[in-house]
Amino acid sequence: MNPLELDALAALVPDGALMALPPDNSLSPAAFARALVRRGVRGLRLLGVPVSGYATDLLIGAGCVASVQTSAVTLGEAGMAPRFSAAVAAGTIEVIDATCPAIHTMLQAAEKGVPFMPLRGVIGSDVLAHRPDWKVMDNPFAETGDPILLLPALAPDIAAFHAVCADAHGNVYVGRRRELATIAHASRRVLVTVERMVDGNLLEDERLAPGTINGIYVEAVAVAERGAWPIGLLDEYRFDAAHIAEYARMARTEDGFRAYLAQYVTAPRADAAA
Amino acid sequence: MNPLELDALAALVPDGALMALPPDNSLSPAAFARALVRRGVRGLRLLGVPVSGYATDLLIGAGCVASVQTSAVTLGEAGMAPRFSAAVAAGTIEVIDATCPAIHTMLQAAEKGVPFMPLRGVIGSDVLAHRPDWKVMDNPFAETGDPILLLPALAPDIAAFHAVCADAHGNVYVGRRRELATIAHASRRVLVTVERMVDGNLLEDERLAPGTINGIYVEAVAVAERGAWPIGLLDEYRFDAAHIAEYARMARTEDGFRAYLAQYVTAPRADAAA
Amino acid sequence: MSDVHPQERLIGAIARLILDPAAPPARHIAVGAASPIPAAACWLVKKLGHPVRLSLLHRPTGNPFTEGTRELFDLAGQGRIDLFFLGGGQIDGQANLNLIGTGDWPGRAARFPGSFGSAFMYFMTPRTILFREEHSQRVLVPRVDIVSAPGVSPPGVFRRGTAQALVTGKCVFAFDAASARFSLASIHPGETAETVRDATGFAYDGASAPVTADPSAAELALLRGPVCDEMLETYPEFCRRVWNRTGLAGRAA
Amino acid sequence: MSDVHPQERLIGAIARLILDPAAPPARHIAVGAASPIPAAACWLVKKLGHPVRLSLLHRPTGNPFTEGTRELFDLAGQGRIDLFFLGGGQIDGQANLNLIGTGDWPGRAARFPGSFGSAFMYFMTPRTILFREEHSQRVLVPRVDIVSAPGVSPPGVFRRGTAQALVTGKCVFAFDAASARFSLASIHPGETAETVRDATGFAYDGASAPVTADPSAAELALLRGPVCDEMLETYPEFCRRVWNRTGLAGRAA
Repeated sequence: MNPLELDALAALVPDGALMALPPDNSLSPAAFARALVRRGVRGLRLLGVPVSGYATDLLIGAGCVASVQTSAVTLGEAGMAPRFSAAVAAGTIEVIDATCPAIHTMLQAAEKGVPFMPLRGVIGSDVLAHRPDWKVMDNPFAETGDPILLLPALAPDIAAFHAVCADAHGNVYVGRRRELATIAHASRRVLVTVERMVDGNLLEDERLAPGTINGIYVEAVAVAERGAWPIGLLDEYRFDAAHIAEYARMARTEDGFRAYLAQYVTAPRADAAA
Repeated sequence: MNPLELDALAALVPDGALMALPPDNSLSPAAFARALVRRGVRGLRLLGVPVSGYATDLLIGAGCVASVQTSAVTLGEAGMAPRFSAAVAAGTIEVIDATCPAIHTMLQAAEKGVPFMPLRGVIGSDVLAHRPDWKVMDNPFAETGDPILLLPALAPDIAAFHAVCADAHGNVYVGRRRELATIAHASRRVLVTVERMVDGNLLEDERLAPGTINGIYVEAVAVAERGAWPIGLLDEYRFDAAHIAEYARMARTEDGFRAYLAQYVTAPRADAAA
Repeated sequence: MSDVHPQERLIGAIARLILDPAAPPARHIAVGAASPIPAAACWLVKKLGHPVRLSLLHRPTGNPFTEGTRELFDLAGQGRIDLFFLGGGQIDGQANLNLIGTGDWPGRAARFPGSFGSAFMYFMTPRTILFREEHSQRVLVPRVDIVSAPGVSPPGVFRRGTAQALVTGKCVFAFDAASARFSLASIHPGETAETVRDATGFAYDGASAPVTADPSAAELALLRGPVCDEMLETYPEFCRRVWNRTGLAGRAA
Repeated sequence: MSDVHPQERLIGAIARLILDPAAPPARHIAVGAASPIPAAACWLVKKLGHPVRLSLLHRPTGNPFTEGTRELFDLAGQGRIDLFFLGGGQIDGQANLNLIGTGDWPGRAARFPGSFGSAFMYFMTPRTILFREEHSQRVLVPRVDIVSAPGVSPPGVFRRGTAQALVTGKCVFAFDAASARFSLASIHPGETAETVRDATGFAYDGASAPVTADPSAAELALLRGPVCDEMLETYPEFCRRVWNRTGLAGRAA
C-alpha cells in the first residue's frame, strides 16, 4: 500500500457518507478534516466516538455536514463548539444524541458482526426517548422483570483518524489508543493519516504490534505531518490550547469562521504551514 | 504491589474456584499450574479461553479438577490430551462443551457488565442442545423471524496467566496477546506470573502501554522465570515441542503421569530446574 | 496561612463527601474532563493518606486506559468504579440532570454540549457527587427541560446508586434517593439560608444548616503543595488562578 | 522433477478449489491450528500470484492478530473472512461435522478434542473447504453421533455459506447445499470409484469421476521451493516428511 496525498485521501470520501471521528483527545484527524473542507464534501453524517470536537465543528461550519450523531460536541477548556451551537440554533443540521457507552456498544456490535448488543443504564433518559432505533426489552436471563437497553449495530461507512505511522502493509500504529481498533474494525472503510511511513512490518515487531491496527481494516493512508494539530498526538506533540482558544474566538461569528478558514484551511499550503 | 513467591500465589486459589486459563499459544501459566498441583488444590472448575492444553491436562491428571468448560482440549501436534481423555472415559470430570467465540462472548459480556451478549451461528449444533444456560431468541431488530443465540455473562472467580513483566503498580505486560485483557477484565480476581519485575510504571511508557493490562484488574503477581515452559512466551522463548511430546507419551498411562509429576512437578526445585 | 480561597472550600467540601463513612466505600474514583475541583478533591483525599485509586481521564500523558473511555465505561459497568462526578446545565429537585439543552429537543433554546456518559454512569456507580459552581434559578430548576440522566429510577430498573450530594458555590445539598429530594447540608461562608433559598429553583428539605467547614491548615498545606503539583500539568490555568502557580518549576517537589 | 508426493496432490487439489471461479471470491483466507496441507494450498495460491490475504493463526511469530482468536472470530462475524478450513472426527453425508466425540454425549465412546470454533465459523464464511485425510467408514459416516456444526440450516437461520467440498486421501467430493448432498468430483490416482465407495459410509451422488489432476511442474516447483520456505517455521515436521527439508537453512531464498 503506497501512501496517497492528503487531498487524494479526502477525495475518497463520498458526499453523504456516515463518517466516524474520534474526539479531540484521541488521534483526531484534523488535517484530514481541513482537506475535506477544501474538497467541498457535502452532506456528511458524522459520528462522534463517543464525543466530537474541533474537526466536527470545523466541518459543520464549512457546510459539509447534514447530521451529527454524538454524545457531546465540545472544545473542552475553550468551551462550547460555536459552529455546532449556531447550526443547532438555526436548525441546519440534524442532531442525533447518544450517550458515550452507547456509541461504543453500537460499534462493538458491528465489530462482532452481531445485530445488537445490550447496555445497562440509560432507561429514563430523554436520549432514549428520542432514539426510535433503540429498544428496551426484558433481560431473558432474569427471573423477574429486568428491562435492559438493546442497541443496534452501527457500521460507519468510513472511519478516519490520525495515527503515528504506517507500514507498506497498511498496518497503522495507534499506541495506547486501542479504542481506535474498535472503530476501525466496525467501519466499512478506514482512511488514516500518519506522521510518517516506516519500513518493515509493524505487526511482526513484538514491541509495536500491541499498538498496531492490522492493515486488513485499512483502505488507504496519507502522510500528514503534524496531522492532528491543533489536537495533540500521544507523546509526539501536545494539544495546542492557544490555537483552539483562537478557533473558539474566531468561530463565534460566521465572518470570523470564514476568516479562520481563509487563514488556516484554504490558504495555499495551509496544512503544510501548520 | 510486591511480588509473591510462586507457591504463595498458588495458595490464593481456593478449592472449587472457577478458573480461566489461556490456551497453549497465549501466555499459559504452566509453572503456576504445577504449583497448584503441589498445593493440592481440589475441585477446580476450569475454563479454557477458548481452548485448553497442557496446564489443564496436568491439573486433571493430578486430580485437581471437577469440571472443564472449553471448546477443545488438545496438545496440538502432540495429539489428544491424555489425562483429559482418560477422565472423560472414566466419567471423573464434568465436561461443559462450548465453541470458541461463545467463550469469548461470555467473557466480553462480563467485561462490559451486561447480563448477556448475542452471537451468530451455533444454532443446530449439539453444543447448544447441551447448554441449558444458553438461549435462542428472535432478533428484536429484524422484521421477520431471525433466531439468534444469547450467551450469559461469565465472570471467572480467578484468571491466571503468565506475562512478560510486571511493575510495582500491578500493571502486567502481555504484548500483542491483548485477548488476555478481556479475560482479566471479566474475572473477579487475576493472578499473574511474570518473567521479571520492572522499575517504573508500564502504563506511563507510551511504547509499553498498548501491551499492558492495568493493575486495577490484578490482585497478585509472582516471579516465575520461564514460567510458561514448556509453552512458549512471545519472542522470549519458544514452545518446547519435544517436552510436550514427552508429556503426551508419559501421560498416556496413570503410572507414566505419576512419573511425570515426580520428575517435573513435585521434585524439589522442579520449577527452578526447568 | 493566607485566607481560604472559595474554590479551596469547595475542594474541601467534596473531599469530606468522598470520605463520608456513611457512604459506600470509594476505593476507585474516576474523574472526567475539565473537572479541576473534583480532581483536586480526589488528590486531597489521596494525599491525606487514604488508599484510593484515581483514574483521571484527561491527563495529557499517562492516561490510565488503553481502550480509551470504553474501558472506563466497561469498568463502571462491572461495578469497579465506586464514585464519579457529574454536573449539568440544569439540575432539578429530583436530581435529574440536563446536559443536553433547554427548550425543545435537542436544545433549541440553548444547546449544551451533550449527555456525555451521564445516562450510563449515573446508574452504574454506587454514588455520584454532583458539582455545579453556579448556584442560580437558571441552573437549579424545578424540572429540567430535558432529562439526560434521571436522578431516580422505578423499581426493577438496574441501578447501583445515584447522587450522594450536590455541591454548589453556595452550599452542599445531601440527596435522599428514597424520597427523591435534596436537603440542605451546609451553607458556605458568606451565604445564608435565605440567599440559598432565593437562588434555588427547586424545593428542598431543611430551612437551615451549619456553615460549611473550611479546610484545615494541614489540608490547605496539602492543597497548595502536593495537590497543586499533581494538578499542574492537566489544569495549569486553574492552578494559576487559585494558587498563583505557573509552569512546572515546583513540580519536582 | 521427482514423483508427486500424495500430500502434494492434496495440496494441489485444495488450491484448485480455492481458485474455483464458480465459488465466492477468496480474498481473505484464515487457516487454523495444525493444518499444514490447507496452509500449503493457500501459500501455493499466493505464490501463483493471486492477491489473497492469509491469516495463519499458528505462526509462532508474527501472529496477525493483537486480540488473539477473538479477533479472528470477530472478523468472521463481520464477513471479512471468505474461506476457512474445517475437518472432523466424523463427517456425514449432509456435511455435518463432529469434532466432539463418538457414543453418548460428550463423547463417552471416543472423545475428540472439541468443537473449537466450528459451530460458528461454518456459518460465517461464504465457503468452507472440508479436509480430512483419513477416508474410511469410521470417519465418513451416515450420520454423525454428535453435531458440532451442522452442514445446512433451516431457512431463516443466518448463515453465509457452508461446505464447498470435502477433500480426503482418496477423492474430492463437491457439496450441494440445496440438496444437502455430496457428489464425487474427482478420484485420486491409485483409487477407483469402487475403493471410494467401499470406504465411504454415507451416500453421495456420482458413480464415477475423473482422476484428480496432479500439480503442474510449475506448481510443484513452487511447493518445493517458496511454499516450503514459508511453511518451515510452523510445520518443520511436515516439511521434513514431504519435502525432506530440515532446519531453516533454505529460508533465505
